[in-house]
Amino acid sequence: MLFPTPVGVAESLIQMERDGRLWTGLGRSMLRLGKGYALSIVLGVPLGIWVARVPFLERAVKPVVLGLQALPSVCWLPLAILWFGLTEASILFVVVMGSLLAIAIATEDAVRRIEPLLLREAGTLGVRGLRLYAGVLLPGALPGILTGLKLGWSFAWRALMAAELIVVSGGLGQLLHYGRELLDVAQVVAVMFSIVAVGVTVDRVLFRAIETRVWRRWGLSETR
Amino acid sequence: MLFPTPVGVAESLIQMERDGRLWTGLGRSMLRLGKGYALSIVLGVPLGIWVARVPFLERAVKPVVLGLQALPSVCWLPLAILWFGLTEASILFVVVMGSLLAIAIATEDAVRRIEPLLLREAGTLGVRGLRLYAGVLLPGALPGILTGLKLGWSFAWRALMAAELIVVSGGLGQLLHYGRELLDVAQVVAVMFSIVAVGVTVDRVLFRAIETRVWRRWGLSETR
Amino acid sequence: MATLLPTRLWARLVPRWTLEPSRSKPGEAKIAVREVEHRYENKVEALRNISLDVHSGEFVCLLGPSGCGKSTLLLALAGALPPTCGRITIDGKPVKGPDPSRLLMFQDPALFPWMTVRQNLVFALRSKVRSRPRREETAARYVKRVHLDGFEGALPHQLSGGMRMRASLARALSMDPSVLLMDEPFGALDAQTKGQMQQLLQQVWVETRKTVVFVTHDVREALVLGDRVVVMAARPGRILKDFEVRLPRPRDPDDEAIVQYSRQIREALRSAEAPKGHAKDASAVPASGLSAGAAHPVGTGG
Amino acid sequence: MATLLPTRLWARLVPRWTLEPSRSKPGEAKIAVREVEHRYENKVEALRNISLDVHSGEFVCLLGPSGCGKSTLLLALAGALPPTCGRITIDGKPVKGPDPSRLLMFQDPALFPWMTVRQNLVFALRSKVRSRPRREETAARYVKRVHLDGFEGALPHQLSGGMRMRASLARALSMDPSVLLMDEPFGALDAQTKGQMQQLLQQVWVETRKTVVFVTHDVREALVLGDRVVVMAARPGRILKDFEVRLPRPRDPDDEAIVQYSRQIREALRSAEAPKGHAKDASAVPASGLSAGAAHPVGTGG
Amino acid sequence: HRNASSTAPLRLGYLPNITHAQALVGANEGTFQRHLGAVPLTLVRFNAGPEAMEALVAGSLDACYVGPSPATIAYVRSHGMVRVIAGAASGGAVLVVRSATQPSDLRGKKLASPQVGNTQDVALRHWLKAQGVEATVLPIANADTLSLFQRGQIEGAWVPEPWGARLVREAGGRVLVDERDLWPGAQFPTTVLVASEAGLRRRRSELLSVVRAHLELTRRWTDAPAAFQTAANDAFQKVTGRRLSDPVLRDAFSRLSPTAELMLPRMLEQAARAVDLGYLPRANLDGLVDPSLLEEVQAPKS
Ligand SMILES: Nc1ncnc2c1ncn2[C@@H]1O[C@H](COP(=O)(O)OP(=O)(O)OP(=O)(O)O)[C@@H](O)[C@H]1O
Ligand SMILES: Nc1ncnc2c1ncn2[C@@H]1O[C@H](COP(=O)(O)OP(=O)(O)OP(=O)(O)O)[C@@H](O)[C@H]1O
Ligand SMILES: [Mg+2]
Ligand SMILES: [Mg+2]
Repeated sequence: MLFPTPVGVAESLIQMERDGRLWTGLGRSMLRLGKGYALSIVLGVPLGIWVARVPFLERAVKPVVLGLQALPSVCWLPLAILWFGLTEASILFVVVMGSLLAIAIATEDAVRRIEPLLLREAGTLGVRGLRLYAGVLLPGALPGILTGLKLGWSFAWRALMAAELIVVSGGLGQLLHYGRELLDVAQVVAVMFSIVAVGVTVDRVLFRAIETRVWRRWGLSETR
Repeated sequence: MLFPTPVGVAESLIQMERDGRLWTGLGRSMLRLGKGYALSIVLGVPLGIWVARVPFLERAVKPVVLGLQALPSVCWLPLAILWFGLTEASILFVVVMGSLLAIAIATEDAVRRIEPLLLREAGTLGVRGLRLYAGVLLPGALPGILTGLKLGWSFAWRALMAAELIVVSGGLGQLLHYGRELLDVAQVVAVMFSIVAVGVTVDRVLFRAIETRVWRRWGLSETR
Repeated sequence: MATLLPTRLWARLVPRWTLEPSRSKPGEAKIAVREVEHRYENKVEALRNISLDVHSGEFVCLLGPSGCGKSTLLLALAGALPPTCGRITIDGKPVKGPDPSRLLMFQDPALFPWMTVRQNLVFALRSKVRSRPRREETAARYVKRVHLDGFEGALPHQLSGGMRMRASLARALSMDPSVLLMDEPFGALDAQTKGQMQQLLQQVWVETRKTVVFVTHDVREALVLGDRVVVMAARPGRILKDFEVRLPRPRDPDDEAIVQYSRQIREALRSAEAPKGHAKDASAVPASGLSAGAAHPVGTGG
Repeated sequence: MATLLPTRLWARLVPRWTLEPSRSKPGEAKIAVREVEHRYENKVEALRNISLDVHSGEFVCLLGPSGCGKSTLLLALAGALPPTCGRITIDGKPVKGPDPSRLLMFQDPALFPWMTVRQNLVFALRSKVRSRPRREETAARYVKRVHLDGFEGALPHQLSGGMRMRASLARALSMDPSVLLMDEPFGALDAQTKGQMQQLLQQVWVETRKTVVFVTHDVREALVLGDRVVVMAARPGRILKDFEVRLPRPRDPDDEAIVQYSRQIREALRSAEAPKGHAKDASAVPASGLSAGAAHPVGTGG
Repeated sequence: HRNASSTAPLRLGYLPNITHAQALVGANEGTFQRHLGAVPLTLVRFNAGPEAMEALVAGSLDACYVGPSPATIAYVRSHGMVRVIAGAASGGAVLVVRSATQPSDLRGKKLASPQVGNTQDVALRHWLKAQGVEATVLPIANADTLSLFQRGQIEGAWVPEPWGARLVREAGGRVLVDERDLWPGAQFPTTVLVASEAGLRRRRSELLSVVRAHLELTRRWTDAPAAFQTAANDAFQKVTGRRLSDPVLRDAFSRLSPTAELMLPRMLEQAARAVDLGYLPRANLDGLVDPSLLEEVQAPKS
């Protein structure tokens, strides 16, 4: 078996940092993730709110969403490739399918959990239409939506890595793949470390910070 | 673009059912999943309990576990292939890495949440050693462990599908891959349906049933 | 003449006071309730044959034991619940659906937790006041009116229960509704805070002279706040008595007159419950301070 | 002679009873507490100079206001907390760490929620009784002793609070500890259940004659249950009085003698608090039924 | 880009294999671009035929060098969205094994083919079936095949050149089957040039230029094989970063011959095999080949 030495891994990391492969790969992956994730949020949050508010959508859309959520998002890849070829669009599609549903489900749940008193109050105060959605439903559901965003992020990240390993076209996944092809176990482990670093940073630093702020502002106990 | 027709998908499904590809693939996938998942439970639950009970392990092991959890499990595949080749072992390894950590983390959390009163009571009653682990810690943490097992299952399932798509060697992932390679969009969608069916069955039927039983026995409210 | 003398002194001079039934007033009523009945799906007859006139600028308290339909009537006035029978008009127009001109307030202040006190007011005002500076100015004015100045920037969860209730009151008042409907707004406050809120509400009402319908099951609260006290009874929910409270403001719950009045009202309530024998489902209703058998009536402002 | 007559009659014959201080008994004490002091890390002097002898088969009640160190002393006896100073021996051996021979019971029954009543007993007995049939038999016996027969198969969450407490008591008794330490075990029960539990405990104790140290701040409870009532005071935690209760069992909390005794104890407690002026941090301690100023002493068994 | 067809680049795909020698050389030396003139050209490399066909069907490619099996599968699955417009190469596929000396030695062994449904995969599975040998066929990328073969994890592989030659030279394999021996006249299509149906409709003139370039390259190969081999190796090095050693190069080209002929009957035979293997439904292949471009270009200029 090929085992990596700590020195080898460090050297490989430095090497990839020096010749820019690490940053190119990282940039490419993060760009894809950013696009796909942003799209998921833009589609998923309104979808979740609508499903929660429109009884017809709940009956028609929710079972589909729940069913598709049971599908590992990487399973969308073959279909995406048939549709879009081995292109950026296929990867994006998989990333979106990975996180969109989780975000929509969490949002729907969060909207349903909004204190009914607040909704009634909004009604008596004459808050309707866009103001109701943007001023009451969205902020009211925000703590729950954040949980969904976190979950969605982790799914999107997983989907991206799987897709990049299969559709080898730039990104950290490709670096990983090439490491394997070249039997370069040090590079494989070095890239894995980079992936862990990204994951931990986003999860512990970015999301933790946002969550803490929201929970404090919303006056929720921080026991989680 | 290639679009599947409902009739085409149904025909493909019937075809695969008839010639046994569906059952062989399903059987192969479930066998792998079963092995990997069982291994994850056998390793993850004790690991979680130990980490929760031994301060040294908490300091030494927990950060590693939390960090690795941020690594999409499919990223283990290149390393696994370098170690075990394109074999069953590689797939199993990825499945285990996918669910082991989630199970261990949930178990640790669940053990920490055990009512301290019960632990003190166990202490005064002279319950120690194996009896403490098997008779108090494990059942006391069981509801939380179940949540972890569910999460672990979903990670294992996702990891398996990704691995089967990359290492094409039997299983539903292979059927999906072949569907794509042969540009057979009906087969791709038919296999996706089968995957959804498995996911929904295990999640909604199997886990729901176990959870309901445990929650009822443990006298916990079923508001989740 | 009575109102010229200080209440306490008057009470001493005339030892036995009795409340008088309300007399119908001239002019068209602001709120007119005509033969309203309401049955819930589960066949509970929450209201039977309710008719009530509330005139502009009146402060009417609905008083009654638990389950007598006070909340049901208030929801009907607010348009949140269409009664199964009868007609409700406000300013001559039939009530259909909720409307910001008829604000409903509950025990729970229902402030938006992610907005500061000021933002809560400003947000509500958005549908009423177009210009932003005027909104800010209005909000500041009403925050001051409920003595919350200095807490404009506080989030609801940083305030005490009483302060939250005051913020909610400020928000309701700032919307300048023509009718204010309040359902036991002080029911969840401790005795001291409750007393302060009653004083504040009196003061604000004297300044603004809104039409208020105020639900309570605290007899003294009703007497301290109301121009009229409408006493209701349960099973079926109906109006028992309609008293006029002619006492000068500000009133004190410990005034001799109020103490005597409350005795009279409690007797009325008791007599309504005692003789009728059909309290079959009495055990299903939580024991109330107003029920005949209770040793210590709760309805004494504490 | 007194004990030959029924208590009630005796109380009527001799209108004024007084409790007498405990006399030291011959023989070696089962539990010997010698000049024990305890300070928590935050410098609170929870116990100062405590010396106490408990003889085998005695039922000693520790009584005192909140914060007087009752729980601290009990934890020290259980070995769950090593006191900063002094010595505690049980059967002559110094107490070191918890041991199933000294069982500690709390308000919370601490039953394992996933086990039935029977399984809870059997599980605890596993470390004591080797043979499985004997375990089952012992468990059944103790379940019966606390009148829970028929509920062996019930899960804790299917039982009422009193029944849970009885199951917990059965489990403790089945372990046959040489000392039973109970920290306000009935503090969370409603008045009626509490009374039943006191009767049950009396009955069980008469049958088994365990050495019991029982903490409470309910004066009547202490008098109904204890052979001795050790009265403690707070700041610093210390023993004030050590009374002997010579009344026949079963005792009733409404016995004239107990009512009189409780008055006497309450006076003792009051005199301990009143003259001393250093109640600076009194407000930090939750008001207790035993504190001098309370209008209605809570310590009347309900 | 529909109306701006003059400026939209023509997208041509190929695989970096020696079997795609015309594409390698043409791409490297700008032959295609020269024939296209002002029309920009985008060259896209794929790892395997099915991928390229996916791109063609998804509309991100206009023409492509590919094996006949993927082309046929794409034609059937997409209901006529691709057409074969010219032949490119014949031969150049071998089964290389580690130790087997006869087909029956492969029973139960693991064999690799480049990808499910590609030309070599169909050939291998058909051959195995015809020989009555049951073996496991794993679709493995050619690069992985080499390393797995070296490590002994697979017994053999049916691969296109130069992989066959590399397995022999670099991994010590033996050629068990040269596919040319299985076809009459040692001729069978290995590489063809396909175009998308949409491309044929909208960009016929540019595709004609591509065919012209293709024919020029084919002629060069036929006329001066040695020089063309070197040119191909230069291109191969540019694409993969690695130069084939001379023996490997010679070996690889020795089994490969250039041809622009369409060989429709052979392609139909290959399609029949794919149907037999369950890769394809039985379908009408009448429109698979579109010889019109070839005819137009080859027609004697008038
Ligand atoms: N949504 C409902 N569905 C069915 N019955 C209801 C509903 N709301 C109230 N009721 C019943 O209608 C009757 C009147 O209820 P209502 O809430 O108006 O009483 P209330 O006077 O406000 O009582 P409380 O003082 O307890 O608030 C009660 O018997 C109650 O049980
Ligand atoms: N873990 C601790 N750390 C610091 N101080 C403590 C701790 N536990 C108790 N104390 C303090 O020690 C004193 C005695 O506490 P203890 O719990 O023994 O009183 P208690 O008589 O049992 O009171 P209660 O009737 O309220 O249970 C109190 O002043 C209390 O605040
Ligand atoms: Mg109400
Ligand atoms: Mg205590």
